[in-house]
Amino acid sequence: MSIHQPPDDWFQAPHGPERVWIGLALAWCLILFLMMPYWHFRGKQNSTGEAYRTTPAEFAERVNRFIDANKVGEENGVPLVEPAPGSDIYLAAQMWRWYPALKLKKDQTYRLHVSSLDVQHGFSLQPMNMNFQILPGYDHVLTVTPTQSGDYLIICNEFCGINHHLMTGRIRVEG
Amino acid sequence: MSDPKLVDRLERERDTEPGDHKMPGTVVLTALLLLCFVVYYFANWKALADVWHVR
Amino acid sequence: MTSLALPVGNFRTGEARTCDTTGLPVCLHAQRFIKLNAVCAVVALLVGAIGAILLGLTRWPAVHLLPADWYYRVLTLHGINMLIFWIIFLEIAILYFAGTTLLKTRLASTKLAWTSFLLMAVGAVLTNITILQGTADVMMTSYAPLQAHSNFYLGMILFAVGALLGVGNFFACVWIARRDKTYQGSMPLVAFGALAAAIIAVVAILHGAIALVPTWLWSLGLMDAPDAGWYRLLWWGIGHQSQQINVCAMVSTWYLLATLTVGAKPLNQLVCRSAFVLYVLFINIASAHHLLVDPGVSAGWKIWNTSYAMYLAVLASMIHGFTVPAAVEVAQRKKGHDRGLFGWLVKAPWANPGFSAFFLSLIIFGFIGGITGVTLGTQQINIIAHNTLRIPGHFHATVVGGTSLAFMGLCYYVVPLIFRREYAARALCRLQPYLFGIGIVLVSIGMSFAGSYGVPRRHWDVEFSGAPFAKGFDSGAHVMLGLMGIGAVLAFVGLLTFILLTVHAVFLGKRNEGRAMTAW
Amino acid sequence: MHDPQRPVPPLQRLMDNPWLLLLLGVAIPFLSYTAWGWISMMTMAKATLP
Repeated sequence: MSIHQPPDDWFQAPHGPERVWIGLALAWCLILFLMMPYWHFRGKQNSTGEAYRTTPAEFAERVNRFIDANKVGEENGVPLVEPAPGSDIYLAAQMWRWYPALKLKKDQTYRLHVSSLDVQHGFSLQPMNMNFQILPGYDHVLTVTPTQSGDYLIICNEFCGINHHLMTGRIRVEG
Repeated sequence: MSDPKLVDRLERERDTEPGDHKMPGTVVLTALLLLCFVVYYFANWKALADVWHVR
Repeated sequence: MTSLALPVGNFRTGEARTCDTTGLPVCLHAQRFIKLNAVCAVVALLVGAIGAILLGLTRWPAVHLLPADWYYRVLTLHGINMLIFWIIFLEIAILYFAGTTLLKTRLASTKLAWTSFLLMAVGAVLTNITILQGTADVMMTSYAPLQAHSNFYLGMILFAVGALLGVGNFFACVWIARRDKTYQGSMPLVAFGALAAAIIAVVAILHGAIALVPTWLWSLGLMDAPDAGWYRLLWWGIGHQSQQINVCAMVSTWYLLATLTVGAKPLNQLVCRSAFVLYVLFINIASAHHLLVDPGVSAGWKIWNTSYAMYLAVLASMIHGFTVPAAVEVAQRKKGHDRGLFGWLVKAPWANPGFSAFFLSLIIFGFIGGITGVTLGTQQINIIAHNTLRIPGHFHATVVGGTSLAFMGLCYYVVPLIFRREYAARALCRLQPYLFGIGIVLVSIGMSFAGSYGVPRRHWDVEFSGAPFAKGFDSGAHVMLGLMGIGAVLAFVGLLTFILLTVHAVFLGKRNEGRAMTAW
Repeated sequence: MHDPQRPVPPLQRLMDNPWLLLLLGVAIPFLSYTAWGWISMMTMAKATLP
């Protein structure tokens, strides 16, 4: 009885359908367990959480130097930057903008450094729907390879103050 | 449960008499759950495989 | 009223009564605190419910009710009242019940219970006032370095300390029950589930203290801002753990309601108890799934912890997902409802709101909440889910469709048995779990699929009007958000019905002292 | 009420011991989640910003 003390000999192995179900559930949990290590080694989408300690001031300086070296224009008031394929590229999250706008080449790999200059932000690439957490003090490195060309929107999906919904940015991928 | 005697009776009864219970309905229900689980889970891996590569 | 003979147990004269319906002993001190905590829980539920409808109507793009500042304010209010205050007040009430009635012991300390209750109540009021004053628009998570007024953190700390004292009282009850041998060997299954919830609560509240005390000092200007990553790690140590308390309390409630409504008994105590032990040992490390796309924590840490150390806690939930309906099926078949595969289910007491709430909770939690939760908590899949509406889609199926609905079912017994008042408008009571259940299913499904389109959570305007770069979401996402809005209206009506019926029953319901409660 | 002839299995002993469960229930998540996560964050290298 669930609300009374159980009989003395309650310690009994399960049997019948209950036993079968436990076996099945255990097998399924093993499959679930193996999927993550499997994808870690064989899959193409893994955020390993590679990160380095930094400060907002240091990171802002690096972003500005990156913009100065690679700027090719401006889009909606935001500098547009075209870095060399394979290079380290920088993106700052700040109340309430993603800075700068990036122009990348399809099927080329970049080391994208993202950090916040103030509070926590969420990097959300749309309509691709890829999401990463961006923290101040953490240089979050994403080694990305855009596999489709087109114009992509970066939105912020971590609440960061009243104008959170205005915080958008651009990644343009050319084929 | 308005009958107080029911509780007394239940309390005196043993928990489980091995082997005398049938639960085919539950087996079907949980099998359905496992099926939905497998489908939804692997559909998500499929969706993930379509996005940009990232390490 | 109170039976002449003192109930079995270690009660002193005049300290306990025998329940007229179940024959179980009820400690009168514990009864008072069950009532006080349950009343506060329902008040928090009402505050959260008003928030819920305002939010639902704002995120339904066709309505878009609130302005941005009030949207975030109400979202903070809704999250904290629903996920923390409503749930934890009721859980402390459950611990008073399980720690005394089921263990046949008296309440360990009335003073401790008063201190606990007052701290929780003051903390809850202080936090809510601070939010409504507009100085704490930081969401429930209050991620540092986004800062709220210091009273917000102080209120949360007071509440957490109060809850910890309530949990301490439960452990003290277990202590004196063992000392006085009011139970021997193994405690009843529902009490064991409550014990599991209490252990998890200790883990949660300790993390809350480590996260919030430095944050409070920072908000007073006495310390530097806590590190953002460190804060997330510690905060989720309370943020998700508190939801694991829900899971344990909900599963215990399932077993309890299965017994009360159809006389179901656990098939195998070893299986049920093992599943609770798996929760105690492993479910708490699962909080790591909030940090799956975070910088700074290693892949090894993420995989080990989110696999719940080989998904042992998922296994536990899958076990409960079998044993609970199986117990119902066996009990029903014994009563002669033995036709075909599902005759037992068709003939179940669907007009008893205790049963319908319990069984709908089981189905919603398992089929929607459980499946989505495990999937979202997979390290790599989290990339396409983190901070999208898929996350609230998931937890509205677990915490709302699962836990809250089960707790509503519980209230249909707590009010007659503890407050000893009968619900009026019985037809409406019978309807209520369905109204709420269907509403919340629509909310969950709408949110989940809108999130699959990439729609973010905690976001006032998914059209991004006025932003430098803007492109709204597909029409499919809007259909899903509409579904969510309709579901929110239905669920709100169901919730308000529950609150009104319960408040009416508690204060004006017909007394049933001296006789068994009117059967549902 | 327990039959002294029947030895109590170790797993049942664990389940019947709330204090041991409390100890393990607090220690395991603290070591696996909190301490390990904390160490992981503290040992993070400094960014080499040229």
